[in-house]
Amino acid sequence: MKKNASLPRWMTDYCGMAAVLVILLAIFGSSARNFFSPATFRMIASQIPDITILAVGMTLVLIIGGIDLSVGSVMALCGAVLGKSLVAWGVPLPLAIGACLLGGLVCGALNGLAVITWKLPAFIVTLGMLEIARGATFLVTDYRTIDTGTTLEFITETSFVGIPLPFVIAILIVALGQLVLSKSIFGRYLVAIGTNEEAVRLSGIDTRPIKVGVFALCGFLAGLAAVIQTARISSANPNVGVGWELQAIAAVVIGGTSLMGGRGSVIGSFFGVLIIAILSTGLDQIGAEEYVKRIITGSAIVAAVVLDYYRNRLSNNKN
Amino acid sequence: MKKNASLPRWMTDYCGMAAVLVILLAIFGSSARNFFSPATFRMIASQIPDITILAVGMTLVLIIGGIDLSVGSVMALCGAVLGKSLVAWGVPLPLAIGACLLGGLVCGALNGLAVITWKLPAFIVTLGMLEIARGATFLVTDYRTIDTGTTLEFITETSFVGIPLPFVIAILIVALGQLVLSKSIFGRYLVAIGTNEEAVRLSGIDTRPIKVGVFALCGFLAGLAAVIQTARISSANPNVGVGWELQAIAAVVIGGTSLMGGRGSVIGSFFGVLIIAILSTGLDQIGAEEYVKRIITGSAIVAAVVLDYYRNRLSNNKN
Amino acid sequence: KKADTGKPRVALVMKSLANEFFKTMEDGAKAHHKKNSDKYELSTVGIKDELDVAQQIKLVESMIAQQVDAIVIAPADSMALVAVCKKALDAGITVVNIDNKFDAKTLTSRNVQIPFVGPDNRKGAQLAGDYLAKKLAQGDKVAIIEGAPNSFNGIQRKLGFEDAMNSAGIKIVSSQTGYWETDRANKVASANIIAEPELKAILCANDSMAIGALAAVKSAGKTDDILIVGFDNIAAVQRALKDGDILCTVDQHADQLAVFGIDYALEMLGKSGTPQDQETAVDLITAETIKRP
Amino acid sequence: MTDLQTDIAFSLCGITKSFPGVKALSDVTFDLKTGEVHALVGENGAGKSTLVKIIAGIQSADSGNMLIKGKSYAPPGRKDAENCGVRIVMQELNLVNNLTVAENIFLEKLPSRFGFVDYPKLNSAARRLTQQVGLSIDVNAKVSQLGVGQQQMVEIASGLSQKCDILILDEPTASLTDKEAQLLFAQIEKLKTNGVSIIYISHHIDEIMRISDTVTILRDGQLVSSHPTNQLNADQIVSKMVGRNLEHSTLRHNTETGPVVLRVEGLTRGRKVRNVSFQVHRGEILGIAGLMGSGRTETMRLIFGADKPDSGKVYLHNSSTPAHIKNPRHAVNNGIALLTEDRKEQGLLLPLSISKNISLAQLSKLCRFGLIRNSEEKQVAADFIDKLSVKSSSTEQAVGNLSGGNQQKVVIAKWLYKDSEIIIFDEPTRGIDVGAKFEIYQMLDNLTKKGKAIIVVSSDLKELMAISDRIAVMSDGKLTAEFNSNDWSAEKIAAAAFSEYIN
Ligand SMILES: Nc1ncnc2c1ncn2[C@@H]1O[C@H](COP(=O)(O)OP(=O)(O)OP(=O)(O)O)[C@@H](O)[C@H]1O
Ligand SMILES: Nc1ncnc2c1ncn2[C@@H]1O[C@H](COP(=O)(O)OP(=O)(O)OP(=O)(O)O)[C@@H](O)[C@H]1O
Ligand SMILES: [Mg+2]
Ligand SMILES: [Mg+2]
Repeated sequence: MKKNASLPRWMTDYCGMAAVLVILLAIFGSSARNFFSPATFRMIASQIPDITILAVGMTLVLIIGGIDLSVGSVMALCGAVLGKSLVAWGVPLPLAIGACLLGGLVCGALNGLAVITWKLPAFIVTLGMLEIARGATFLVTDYRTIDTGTTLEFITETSFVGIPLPFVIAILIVALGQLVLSKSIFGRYLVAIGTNEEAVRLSGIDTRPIKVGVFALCGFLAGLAAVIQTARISSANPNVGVGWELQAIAAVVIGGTSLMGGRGSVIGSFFGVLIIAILSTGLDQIGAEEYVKRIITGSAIVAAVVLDYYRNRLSNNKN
Repeated sequence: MKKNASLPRWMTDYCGMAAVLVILLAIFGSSARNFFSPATFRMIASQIPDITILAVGMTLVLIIGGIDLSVGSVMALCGAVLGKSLVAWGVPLPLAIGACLLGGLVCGALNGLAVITWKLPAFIVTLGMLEIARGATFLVTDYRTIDTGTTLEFITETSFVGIPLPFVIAILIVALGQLVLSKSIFGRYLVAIGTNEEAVRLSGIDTRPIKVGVFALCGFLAGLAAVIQTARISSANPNVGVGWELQAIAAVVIGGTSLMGGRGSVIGSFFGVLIIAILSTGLDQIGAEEYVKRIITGSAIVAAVVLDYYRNRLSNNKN
Repeated sequence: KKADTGKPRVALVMKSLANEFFKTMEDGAKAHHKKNSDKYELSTVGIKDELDVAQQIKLVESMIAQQVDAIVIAPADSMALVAVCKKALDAGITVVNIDNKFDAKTLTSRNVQIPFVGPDNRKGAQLAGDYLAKKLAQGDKVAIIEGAPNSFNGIQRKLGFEDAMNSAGIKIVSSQTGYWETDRANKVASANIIAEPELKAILCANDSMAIGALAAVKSAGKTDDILIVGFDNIAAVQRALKDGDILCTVDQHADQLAVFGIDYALEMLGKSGTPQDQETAVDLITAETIKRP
Repeated sequence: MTDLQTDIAFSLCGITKSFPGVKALSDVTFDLKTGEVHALVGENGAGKSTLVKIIAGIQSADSGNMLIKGKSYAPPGRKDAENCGVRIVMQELNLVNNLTVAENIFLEKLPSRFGFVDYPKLNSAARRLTQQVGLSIDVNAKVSQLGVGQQQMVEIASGLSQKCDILILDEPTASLTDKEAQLLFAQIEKLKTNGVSIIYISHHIDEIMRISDTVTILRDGQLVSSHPTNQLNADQIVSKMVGRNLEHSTLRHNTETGPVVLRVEGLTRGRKVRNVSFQVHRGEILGIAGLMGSGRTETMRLIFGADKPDSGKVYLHNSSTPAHIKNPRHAVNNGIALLTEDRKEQGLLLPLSISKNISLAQLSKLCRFGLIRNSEEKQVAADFIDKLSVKSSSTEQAVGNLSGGNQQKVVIAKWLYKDSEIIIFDEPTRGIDVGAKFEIYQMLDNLTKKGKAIIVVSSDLKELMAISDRIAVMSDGKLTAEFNSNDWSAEKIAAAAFSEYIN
């Protein structure tokens, strides 16, 4: 009975999303020209790493019952720091990347510290950080795009057995994230805090460093996403990442993570990113009108979670 | 002792925010030219009604533990319906306004129905609606601003003892909202649902129509805000309201409403709107650089809730 | 590498599809394509707002993936799109730049040549500014409402306004961004009017913002004292122009902008050699020019 | 045993603690000897939980000091207390629903390798512990799938998971049936022989008499007495607790029952409730007995419409057509009330005031022109606080700040105010002190006199036999027997409760 119960669990968890993916691929494969070309998939592989990395951080934050609305702005700020250090200040590359990652870590840690020190809702703290980081980005870049030239191109051009480095990094982070979440003590505590923080605290565990850690990690990942994103567009754009927080949250929620905390999966989030990426690529390729795109994207977001509802019911009935 | 406990309660609830307001006024009064002119206050009175009305709806939704990210888009859609009916379809004014309000009500009710039918998180449902309503707005307006001419000007030009009609409406809605929240059965149920929905359900109260009602009300208020907003700029702009949902949430949270539900005040939200409006007017008047505006706005949002934390501590210690 | 039909495939990559100006541009292109459907195939794509550079890069990549013959692009960022356009060139695709000019330095540093076909926004703004200057006296005070920060066209228009004001000796008391939006501009304009009671004019970097500024002026009861200048000549300002509520705007023939680019791309497909930039017309629109049939 | 001095494992002196509006403890002093079971008794709100929370480092005292083995002890947090060898099983459940049983038991000390949880080790350790306390469930099951009683046992297992010198058990048996309680007592016995000192809180005086060595009695936050158990008898303990003598009017002989008002036929939901049929009359109290997890709560929830049955019908007021109860609202409209067993999760609005909790189910009665009359609402609450002697500072006190037993009284007040015809009480006296228990029995009796039909689900068999007119017994989802007051005995009922589990 134990085996029986765990196998379908695993399968139903992801097979719902896999089904959505297959449906999308079928629709676009038949309606968009050249959709099933290696170029399409190479393109998707080169485009999703940054949002995937953001989604991993967001998953962990949502699991503890938090939220991080600042990831888009923080990513822009980190990119700005990277671009500015490279181009204007002539900082050597490893140092510049270090500064970029550190910047993300610090922004995230500040979010976390504000949350625990004043017991504030993460929503409002990170909303504040969204504005502050964007302002700081404008300050650093003087509102101008910074052309990083070819310095960072090696990142997008390195590849392993044909798979571009950023995609490899993203996959590694997803795998690592899932492992940490489901097997490590840190991960278990995240789930526990998201479910019943008071109970965890009463068990004698100090939840505060864990919470700060998660926000810092989320910020750090935004820094990493910034490196990849800046490399991809060979420039640091001060307006990049506007609205990415909602996109990341949508992907994570489609992937089955609860906004109330306590339940979630990093692999699920990756599926969520894939679904959104394929939807948007497909709509672009069939040349849908903007209003059609909006309506379909909105409906698809809701439909994906509705599907999750029916999948849950189905798998519950089976038990 | 009872009297003693309730008087300071009332005062501390709003005096923290009143203090913030006074500080802001003092800062801008001394740094911006002509800040303390009747014109400034007339301007604020003419600009905040729409966001105030959105904030009232948002307060009620947050109190039941929900959220409505679609208010900005729904407002745009309602405005588009109003403009299009008036200009392109030649619908008589009262009917057009009716259609606008009904549109908001329907969008809100759809949000609510999706939430209760599939037990989905409001965040994701209204995120979907955000996209769908924006898409519908583009469809209705064909991406173009609709000039409503002088048809709606009477709304902004009517005034009672010097107070413009939209402001009067907003104040009425705030007062009514507060009354409903604190004195009516409906309002009590909202607080109860936000505190422990299961306990309410098991007390023999059907929570579903109440939840749908709140979302519908929030949508309806977005429609009302659309009327006022369209009248204010004499045109229906398809891109209006982007990001207003976050602005409304920020105002509501600054006003002391909990994002976790179960606690909130409509009057507090009004204070929150005032704080944000005066901050932004002041920054505009001193002609601050964009990056400064962003950083100050972000910090102010966080500072306002931090202040709330210390105010609570203070008033708890007094008891 | 022609498509199955043998017609060249042109991709129009827009900066935004959710904006009146770009919509007009797109409609113009579509109308042109309808008339010339025997000559080429057209697909239009765009991002949802002017901010999402990464998304636009995706679009170009996806056009490269679809192996189109020419890309006509209105880049959301004058630097960030250069690299991907170079990729398109390397893939043998003809690229024409419209609306928002690529940064010259970036182009040279990457050693690419992409022709720009379009109006000179700075010149257009200067036209409007000069017209306004004639209605004002030296030493008068005006305010500028800029487009979104980092927007190339926004900066050009601001510079054009400044050129005109400076040469007429008119004082710019405030210059803040309105993010191209009506409502934001409405608020900034209202604040300007109060902070500067002697304000004589507000120059807006597009017409949507001019509408917002007009509402602010009206609600302050200063319709007679403050002049408003816009840009783009959208449908929604026609009445205001006729009534004199808005002094003037600039028409850069949005409906033709993409068409110029497409024509140029089609022309280039047949040829080789170093393509040249091509400037298109900008016209001042005032109450008088409208009344003229 | 060595001399008296070293015999003292722990002592506290002059502990005082106030909350806004209440003095929970004043100047409490006592000693805990090594290897003894020290019972702590007192009425609801007497301050027992507050005291042990202070000892366990969960709350801090306003004044007073504590000594462990002669050394000064003032733990700033639970972890520090545990490092000093003090562990606690709290009165309220504090489990993480989304984690497994095993993870919950070892939450603070998950066995690990390189930061990753060592699941084989964790699960085998957890399995050992659950067997010890008699919990026969998969340790990989999520806690959210367990009933309240089982969750309580997980808490106990967690308390036993690490070695300690002082173990505090705050009402561990409140939702256990006899079977599990016996296993717990065996564990306590074992710990005692290993020299562990135990502080034991319970409202069951018979348990206290049986397992404790010393009894300390608290009343209104003050220590009344502290004596070896064998110097006292049960009546003396009770009268010291409540400060007066309780007259025993326990047994109920109300044979005058009216017509059938509720008839349940073939109610089924999965394996948990299987083909359950019974009926209740006007003016009657039907007791439902059974082992933990036998499906009693599930059955009541089905009748109330809180869950959907797979099949089965409910008839009301002798009608021949089944009532359509699809949700709790229908049930309440049809005159049915259910007091849930999990008051914290399903019964109360913890941050809201007592008055708002009491009025919730009956707000329309307090309304004029659609607006709630606050003064009336407070009056109603004040009446109930008086009637049920709820220990509180005012009608506006947040329910979350009340002691466990007083919270239970607020839930009862809510349904009394609603005044339904059929009232189902699921574990109504869970965590309620002896004095108040009798008040509640009295109240149940009064309700039947008013012609209400009452169902009481309880894990306390003695209680059921004292108050019921009939007792139905459930076993593994089936209703296996029904007894009248003249033909029941504890043995017969227990046999019926076990019947479905044997074979
Ligand atoms: N956090 C708090 N805020 C305010 N009052 C509190 C708080 N915690 C406990 N009290 C009050 O302190 C008193 C003692 O409560 P405590 O929980 O210790 O009682 P108890 O003896 O454990 O009762 P029970 O048998 O019902 O569990 C009660 O009157 C209670 O209302
Ligand atoms: N939400 C749930 N999900 C899965 N199983 C559950 C759930 N609630 C209860 N159960 C299980 O259903 C069975 C019946 O539980 P129920 O609570 O009805 O029993 P009970 O007789 O009232 O016992 P208890 O003394 O535990 O309240 C138990 O085995 C319990 O573990
Ligand atoms: Mg207690
Ligand atoms: Mg039960």
